[in-house]
Amino acid sequence: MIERLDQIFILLRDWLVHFLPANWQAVVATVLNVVAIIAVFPTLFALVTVMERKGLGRMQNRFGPNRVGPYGLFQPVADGIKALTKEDVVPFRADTIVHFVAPLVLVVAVFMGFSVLPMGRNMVLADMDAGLLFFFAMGASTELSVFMAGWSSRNKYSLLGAMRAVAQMISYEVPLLMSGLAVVMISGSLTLSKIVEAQNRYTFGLPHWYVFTPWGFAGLVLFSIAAMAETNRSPFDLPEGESELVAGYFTEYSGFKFALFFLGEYVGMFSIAGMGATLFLGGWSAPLAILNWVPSWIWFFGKLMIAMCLFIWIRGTMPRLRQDQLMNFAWKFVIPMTLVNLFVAALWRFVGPGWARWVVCWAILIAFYVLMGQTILRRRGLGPRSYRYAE
Amino acid sequence: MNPLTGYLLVAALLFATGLAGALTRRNAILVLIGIELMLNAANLNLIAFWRYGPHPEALTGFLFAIFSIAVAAAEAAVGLGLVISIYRHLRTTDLDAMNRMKG
Amino acid sequence: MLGEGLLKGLAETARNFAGSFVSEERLTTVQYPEERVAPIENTRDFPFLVYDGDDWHAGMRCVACQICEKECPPKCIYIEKSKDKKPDYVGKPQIYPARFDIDISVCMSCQICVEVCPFEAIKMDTQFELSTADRFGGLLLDKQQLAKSNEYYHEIHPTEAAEVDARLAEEKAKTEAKARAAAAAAAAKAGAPAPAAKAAPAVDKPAAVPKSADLAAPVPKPSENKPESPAKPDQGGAPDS
Amino acid sequence: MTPVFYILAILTLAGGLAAVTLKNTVHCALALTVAFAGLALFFLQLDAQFAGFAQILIYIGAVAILVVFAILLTRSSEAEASGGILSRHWLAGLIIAAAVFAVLGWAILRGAQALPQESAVPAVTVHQIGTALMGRYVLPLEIVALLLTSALIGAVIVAMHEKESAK
Repeated sequence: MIERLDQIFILLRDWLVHFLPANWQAVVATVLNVVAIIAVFPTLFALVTVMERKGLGRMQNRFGPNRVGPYGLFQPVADGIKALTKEDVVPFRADTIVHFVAPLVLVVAVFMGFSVLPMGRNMVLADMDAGLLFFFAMGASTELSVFMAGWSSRNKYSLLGAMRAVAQMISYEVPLLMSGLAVVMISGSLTLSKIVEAQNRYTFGLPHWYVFTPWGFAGLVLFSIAAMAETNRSPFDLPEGESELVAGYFTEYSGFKFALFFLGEYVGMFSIAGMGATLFLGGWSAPLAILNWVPSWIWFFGKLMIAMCLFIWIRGTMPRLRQDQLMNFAWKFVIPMTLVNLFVAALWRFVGPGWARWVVCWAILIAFYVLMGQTILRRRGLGPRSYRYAE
Repeated sequence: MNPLTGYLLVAALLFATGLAGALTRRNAILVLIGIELMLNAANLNLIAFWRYGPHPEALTGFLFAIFSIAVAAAEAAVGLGLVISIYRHLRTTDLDAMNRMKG
Repeated sequence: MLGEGLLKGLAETARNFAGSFVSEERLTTVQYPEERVAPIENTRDFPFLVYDGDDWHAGMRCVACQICEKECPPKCIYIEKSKDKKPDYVGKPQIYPARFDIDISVCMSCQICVEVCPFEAIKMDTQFELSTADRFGGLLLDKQQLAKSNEYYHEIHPTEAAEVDARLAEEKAKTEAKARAAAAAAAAKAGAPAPAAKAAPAVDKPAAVPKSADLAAPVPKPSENKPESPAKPDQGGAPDS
Repeated sequence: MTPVFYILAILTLAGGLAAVTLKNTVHCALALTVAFAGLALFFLQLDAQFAGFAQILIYIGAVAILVVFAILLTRSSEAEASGGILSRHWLAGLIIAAAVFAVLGWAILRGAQALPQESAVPAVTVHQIGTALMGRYVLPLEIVALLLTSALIGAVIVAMHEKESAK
């Protein structure tokens, strides 16, 4: 029964498919998988938008949206209707074709990333040999759509937003990839299901998640920072900073295309949060051995939602960085730290089991963290700011 | 038609397109684009030969293509850096205008 | 230590998040249509016309002098004078506005009309729920929509209204005293004691009013705000004579 | 030859052709990415998954963006509109390109009979690629790593502002 529940979606799909002739079954099964992904994540997007607005409200000591439906739960429906009924305005001098294609490229690339994420036991659309590489390749192609949107709008805010976005995404893609690389080094595989399997082991009922190792913890922190920058989330939301650039690269989009950008952004956050959960938090594996009876997909989506809450929490807390701070932070702090982390991961692998590697790895990581925090950042103006006229 | 011949023809056509672009355009960046196309055509050749070659398990052509991609990325970075540096110096990316060796 | 501030900030927002569920006093906002924050007394948005008594038309203080129309910076006031007259709050017959419109889509709530009005006839309202489906006609308020009673004025701006009432009462007393003095002078001249109705002398003997006004002019005026106001009704009345 | 091959060939060649012929430089760069994407799909069709994904990651994710950045930094999309797009020696270039294609095509068609026919799909895992890179091809790998490092430093130095010369 419990196993049934764990595999309920697989069983449901197979049951639906078995009505069809044999040579259709494989195709229809794939189509059903794709449909499931396309249905689930936009629904989650709707839920998360209302969650975000309510959460941010609470952090600012006010109620969030609470008018549409019970507790404001139908707010995304109202938002959706509003977005869809708006007039689709294309600027007169815009590059019509590129302007039209940009949101589609974004949404397609973002959804492609889900095809390799294992969302539960046996629940992966395409368990590719080079799954991680595919995921990052798809993540990289969203940059182009951002540029296309900004450039084709013929608007200085859009272009500035696009330039910022592309520079930021290129800079933070390096630490994103390299912090993921540490996991690949340890697990010895680019296949995401194998990475999850490697973490789905327990000693004394506690899981072998990579986040509980020194390099894994540092990797997760660095991965989260890079992921936030990669998805243009606050505090790295310079490309769409409302107070500076209206809406950045999608200033000139309205109606459905704007909704697509919005959707693409959030779904990109889900995919990168799912990737973070898969790499460091054991994907669909349970946090305690005694909780193994809970269906695996609940754990995956639970971890995803926790990551989203973290995103929202950080958005409610941090002010926006300045452009030079952003770049300095990436190239002078995050990337060196990921390099150190790679080294530490290698050390972890070759020192072998025992308490020695714990001490050595933690010591190296903390030493570098303190060193960089104390010297480099402070000298480069990233530390606490000194005010010349105020105070 | 032999499958390998098809790939080789496509690669040759792409190479010729890239070459034509590199030789006929005035803009330095477009010349670089042409060079990128030529490199990619060569990569297609390498992969195709690996796939239909006698020893695919040796991975020779495959890894050659991977190295070629890495080298091409380095080439693009340096080439575009040069173009930007020249633009800063001469205020143009027109290759016909870059006819002096004195700065 | 690097990142210390970030953690402090995160703790602060977390405290706010949790606190907003348990302690009501943390919440700075109210649920607007149902709950409202009591307005601050000096709140103002758009002008309205004050009337005394129960009948808005009879009690309207405005005499269509058009000063506010001229002074209005965005020119959102439109006044047409009436042909006939009606008695004002002291009982003197005055022109009244046949048409008095304010386009509140143009009005910028500067309160200059209130500052310049010699009759305390136009005041600032606090009513802000003015949205309408018709943005041209719906936001052009006519004099009936603009007319609000003095009681309403007391309700929204009690301190200011009390001051205004005191000033008006003082003026009214002065005018009556003046009228009585004029009546007494006329009675002395005619030899007929005439404790007539308050309005009667002004109507019957318009010529006497300017004279009495000249006499009354040197009388010291306690009201600092509007030193000219007692003279003005007389000037308004003088051209009719 | 499958229909998929023809579709991919048309996509790639159209992209390539557009990349060298279009007037607006940014359009050229975008057409270039179409050609890159077509080639990546070609690699996937040739069972070279890893190479295909690397192609997307490096070419579409990095090189195309780099080209676009260079175009915007040099404002060559605006400069293009004023003069012609072709250089002085365009005719010679075209003839050379045509000649090269003629030679290549002749060679390919001549050698078509000698080429191997359809062969079995090579089962290559990422693990094998990694072992090969770390074993037999470790020297090229190190050289590429050195090259990339020097290219990184070189590109930074070339594009850096010359502060000393300004004084």
